[in-house]
Amino acid sequence: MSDLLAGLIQNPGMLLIVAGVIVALLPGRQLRAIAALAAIIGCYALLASYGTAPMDAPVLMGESTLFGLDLVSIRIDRLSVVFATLFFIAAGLNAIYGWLHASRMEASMGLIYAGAAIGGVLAGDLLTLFIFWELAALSSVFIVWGGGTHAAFKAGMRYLVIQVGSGMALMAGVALTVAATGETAFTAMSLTAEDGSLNIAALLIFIGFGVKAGFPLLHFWLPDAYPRASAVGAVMLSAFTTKMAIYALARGFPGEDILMLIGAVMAVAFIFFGAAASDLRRVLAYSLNSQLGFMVCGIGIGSELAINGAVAHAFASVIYKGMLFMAMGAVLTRAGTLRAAHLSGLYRAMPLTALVAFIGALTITGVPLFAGFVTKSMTISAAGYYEHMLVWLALIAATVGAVNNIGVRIFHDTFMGARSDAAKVSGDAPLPMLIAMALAAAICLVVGIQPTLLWSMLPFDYDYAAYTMDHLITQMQLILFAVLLFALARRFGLAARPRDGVLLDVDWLYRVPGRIALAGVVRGTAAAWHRLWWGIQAGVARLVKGLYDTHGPEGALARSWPVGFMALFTAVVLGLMLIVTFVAY
Amino acid sequence: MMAHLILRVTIKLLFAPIIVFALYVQFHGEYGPGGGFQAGVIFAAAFVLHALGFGLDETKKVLPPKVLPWLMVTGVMLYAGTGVATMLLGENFLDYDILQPDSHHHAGQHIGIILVELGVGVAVASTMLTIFYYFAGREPEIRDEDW
Amino acid sequence: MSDNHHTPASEETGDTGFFEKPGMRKILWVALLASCAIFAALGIYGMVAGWMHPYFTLDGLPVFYALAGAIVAAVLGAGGRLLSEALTKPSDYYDSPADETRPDDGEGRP
Amino acid sequence: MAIPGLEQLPVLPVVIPLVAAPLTLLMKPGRAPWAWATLVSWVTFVVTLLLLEAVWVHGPVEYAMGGWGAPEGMSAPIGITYYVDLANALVLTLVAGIASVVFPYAYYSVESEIDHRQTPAFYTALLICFTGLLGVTITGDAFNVFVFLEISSLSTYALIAMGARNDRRALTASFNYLVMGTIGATFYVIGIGLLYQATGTLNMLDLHQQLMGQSNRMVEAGFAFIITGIGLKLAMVPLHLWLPNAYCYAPSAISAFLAATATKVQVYIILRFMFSVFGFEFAFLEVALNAFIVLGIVGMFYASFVAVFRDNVKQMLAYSSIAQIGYMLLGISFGTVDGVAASLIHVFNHALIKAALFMGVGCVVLRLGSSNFAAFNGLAKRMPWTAWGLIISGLSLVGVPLTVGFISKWKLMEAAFQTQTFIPPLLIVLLIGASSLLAAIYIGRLAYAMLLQPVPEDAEPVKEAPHLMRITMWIMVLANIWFFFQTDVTVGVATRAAQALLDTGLGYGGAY
Repeated sequence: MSDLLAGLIQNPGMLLIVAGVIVALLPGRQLRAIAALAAIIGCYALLASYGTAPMDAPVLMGESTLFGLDLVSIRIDRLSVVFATLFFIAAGLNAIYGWLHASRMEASMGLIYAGAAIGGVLAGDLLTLFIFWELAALSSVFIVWGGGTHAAFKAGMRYLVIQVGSGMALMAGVALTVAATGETAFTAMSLTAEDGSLNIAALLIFIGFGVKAGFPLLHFWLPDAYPRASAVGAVMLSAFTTKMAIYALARGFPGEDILMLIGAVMAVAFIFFGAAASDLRRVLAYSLNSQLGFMVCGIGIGSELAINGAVAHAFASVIYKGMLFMAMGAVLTRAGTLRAAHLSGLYRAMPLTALVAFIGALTITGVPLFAGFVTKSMTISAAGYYEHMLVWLALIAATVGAVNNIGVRIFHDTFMGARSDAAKVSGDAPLPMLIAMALAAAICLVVGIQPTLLWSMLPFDYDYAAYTMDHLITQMQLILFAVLLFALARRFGLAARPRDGVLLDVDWLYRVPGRIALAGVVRGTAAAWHRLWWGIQAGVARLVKGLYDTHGPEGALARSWPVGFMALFTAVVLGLMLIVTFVAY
Repeated sequence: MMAHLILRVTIKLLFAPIIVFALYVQFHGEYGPGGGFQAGVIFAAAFVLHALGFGLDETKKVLPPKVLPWLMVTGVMLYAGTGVATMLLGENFLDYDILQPDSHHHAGQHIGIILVELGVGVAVASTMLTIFYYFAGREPEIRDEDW
Repeated sequence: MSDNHHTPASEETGDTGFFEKPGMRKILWVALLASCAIFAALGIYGMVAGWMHPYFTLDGLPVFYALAGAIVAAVLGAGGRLLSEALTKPSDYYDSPADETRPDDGEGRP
Repeated sequence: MAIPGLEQLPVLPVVIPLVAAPLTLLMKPGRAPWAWATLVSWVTFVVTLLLLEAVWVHGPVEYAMGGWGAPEGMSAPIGITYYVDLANALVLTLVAGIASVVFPYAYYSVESEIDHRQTPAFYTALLICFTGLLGVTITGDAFNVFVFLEISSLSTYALIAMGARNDRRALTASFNYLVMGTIGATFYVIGIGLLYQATGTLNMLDLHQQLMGQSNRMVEAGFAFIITGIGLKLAMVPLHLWLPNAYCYAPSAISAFLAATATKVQVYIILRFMFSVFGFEFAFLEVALNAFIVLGIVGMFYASFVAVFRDNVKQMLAYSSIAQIGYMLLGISFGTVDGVAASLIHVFNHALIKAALFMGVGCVVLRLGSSNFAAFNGLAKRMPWTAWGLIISGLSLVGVPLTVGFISKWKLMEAAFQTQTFIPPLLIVLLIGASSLLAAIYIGRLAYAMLLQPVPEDAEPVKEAPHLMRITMWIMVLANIWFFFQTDVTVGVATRAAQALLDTGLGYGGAY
């Protein structure tokens, strides 16, 4: 074939995709899991062999051309490598987690999905990025569908449309960029052109990224689709799509001011939705979206510390959020439901899962010694240093939101308290799930205790001290008093669980009035058309009938009606064309 | 039998002249009005007339349907074969001049056109008859296994 | 409506777990209050002694973070509840309950 | 032309199947006609490849039938000429290439769908149809186009009607198509007649010369007749009504062959007439181009919407074809080299996509006897090769990277950004994107049915399709991927072809 293929195949993500196809052909869950893990380790070894490079001097590999456009299959720099490494860790954890429970589709598509995400973050140009962007969208749809219910099918369809739509926005933006500049390189761009006008190409790309990053109003696919997937599938979904978008934003729009506003709104708005949702994975999904706000804010601030913070937080977030989804998946596997109203007191039957959820809660709220503390405080510090007070306040609020959504809802309400009927389950999570959760918890602790391990991988060298008395005291005050308030509220019966049912979100707009409007338009058009068409037909029928009553049997005529009308239609079109011809001059 | 006697005698009388006329049109077509297509139709018309007078089965005895595909193919092959022959002789498709290269009176053109027209005539006649046989021999109801 | 609000307690006798014992609950409460007090005190001390470095004047206020935590928690609690009241619809609002059932996929899901 | 031994090349693609077709009729039913037709398609494919190469290297080729070229001192030939430049060489190669894959594929499908005794007639008709399509593409004579158009159409009616053994509705479908096709052809011939009246010539290149500067009512009416006539054959949107049923009820192999070739050839004819014959000097062209934008966009959406709600996969694909024709019209309507190139690229790529898809559906019809969505439930478990082939080519239809569909869509978007039409380019691009979403929905629906729906419980076990069908289908599927990486053929040839088409001065008088 061509150098394009040769270039692509050097990309570890592409190799993982190939491995995903092979895994699909293997029999037996165990064998598939082993093969998947082997492939992940092998591809990671390939990535590791490429080493790393500073931000301002990336190493480019696998250069090729596609109909005259220069493509760069791999760009190695510290930003891309840290995300790729993260995705490899996530893929490995997913493979272990799904050892016994991943269906053939999930095992295979999970690898392809991870490969697409890895390929995407390593991509050196916009076109290659788009290739993997689209592959990630398509492979993840199958994971949503893996939920197996009809609701999952419908959610998957909506997910597919919005994901492909994101891809189309990206593609349109890239096409416009290429048309305008002839360049495909993926570098930092700006929403405003030099003369202050809006840069349409960048805006399209920005929207493409924004859909996947869960920007407010564009986020609805996320809490819609993630809770529909299977136990294993949701863990996979939580890791890649959104973080890939965060990478793309960090690469393409660092320091774009509007991101701060968007991020702040995300961070705050979704904690309320999280507090109101009744499905526990939906709570997690909203919480994930709120955490994305942290990263978006960091990218919007755009200083070296802030970018570092965003990347570090993305890293931690993949791990702890994955861990929480794993815990919930384990609960789903055992208890068969994740409706908050039906679950409590699970810790008796599932103590280890409860412990994992607890560690997850500690991490996400940012308790010292856990990863969240160090990564969150970087972004908060950056907001503080650069005097972005609103952002700073939003991030503080989001931290409290995490206390409520994860600490209270996910951990306390589900695992603690009196035992509900649904919580009388046979035992703790299956062993592979426990192993995966334990590994994730270990990573959270290691990063929390020894943050320099992570910082050495971050895009910029920035000496940041997380463990200062300031941070410790302020963070602990924040968390403890929030916990205190929630505890008091519980104690005095002021707090209630959210109502059981469906929480409406922006998607309501198109799922209810949108659908009604569409149906109305369709019906209206059909009716109008019908009336017009049958009116014409009836008129002509009368005419022809009058003619043929004297001339011949009408049975034969009736049969050829449809053709007759097609022919009539052709004549009409020709007539119009002729009229236009004559009128035009 | 007697009812159609006049008709049949007339048909017998007309049959040969129609064929001759067909041949006339056929071979006249090279430099005057006429040609293979018209000749083929006239030729077929003779047999149609025969079938009208004597019944389809009799006509099928005279000109069995089995032969018709062969005739059709022969006709087309005669036409196309002439073209291929000119190509093989080193000229363009249907460039008849090459068939008689030394002639100053375009004899090649004559030969070529006669061959081609003959092919057309045979093909048209046999196709017409095939269509006629199918229509005339059509059973009122089509059995399911015929589909 | 109110039946959605029930706490999922099918409290059975003899099913009291480790964390539900009254003694344990008391210990947890004490621990929580004590640590709140300690960190509040540390914060005030740090601010007064001047080794804490606020970003803004706002967080120069001693125990600002404690207040922020409590206030946001209160707002969030109330807001979440309001949102839940306002926007929660029955489970079959979009999808019929039959949509949630899973046809067997032949792979022998556990 | 200066390649020794290859002077006869331009006529061979027509002569070979034309000579071969009648011979097929004499063969014994069964394997022989199929093998013969396959062999012929392969030989023809090789010839077209040689022709493409010759045109690529040496420029446009002309061939005077019967040696009746232009006499001394005259620019226009007096007889029929074949004129091959890159645009029709590409389409020729495409048609022959598709045939060389679909003909071998046809065997089992035809054995099961068509009366055994009719197989010689079937392959004869198929070869005649093949001849007609090649002839339409290759000829440089406007009237000759009509002749070949009728040759291909008449045999197509017969071929579609042969689907009646499975479903009697094929007869109505064929009859409708017959009526519509005849109207289309008649319109076309009326248009040609008007042009002949105005210019006294039928040779396309000469027509262009004669029409230069002429813009009277007669020529305009001729233009309208021709565009409407071909538009009908092309299934341009308000004139598409014949297509869904024709494709749906035809035998599977015929659906695959027609979907991949017939409309593509019509697109070529439109291109040829609009740009080579009429050209930009013809003021009315602008009006037609603007009409094409609207029709293209309407088609893209209308047909895609319909496709989403179809319960029969063949019909879904047929409607999707109509939508894809919208893309091609859109490309033409830009009236730029890039736009026309995008249109030609999509002609090529869409042929690969639709051939693969219809072949896949043919495999399902062979084994399960139905192309309804219900038959596709759980197909990935029952017929994995077929199912995955369908999914990959379906992804290509959506325009996913690593498949040819992406190249089409990309080129179309790129072209859209470089045009000035009355619709802002950005909107056009977004509309292209939006209609891709619709494609994603109907392909997603198919993928979901095949991958995640359970196999019906009372279903009898089925075997995978025969090797022959699977292999040929997968050749097409792999071509969908191959031509993503190998864009020289499509993008390279199409761009140069578009240049030649638009730069009408360049195309004329190349090599008498």
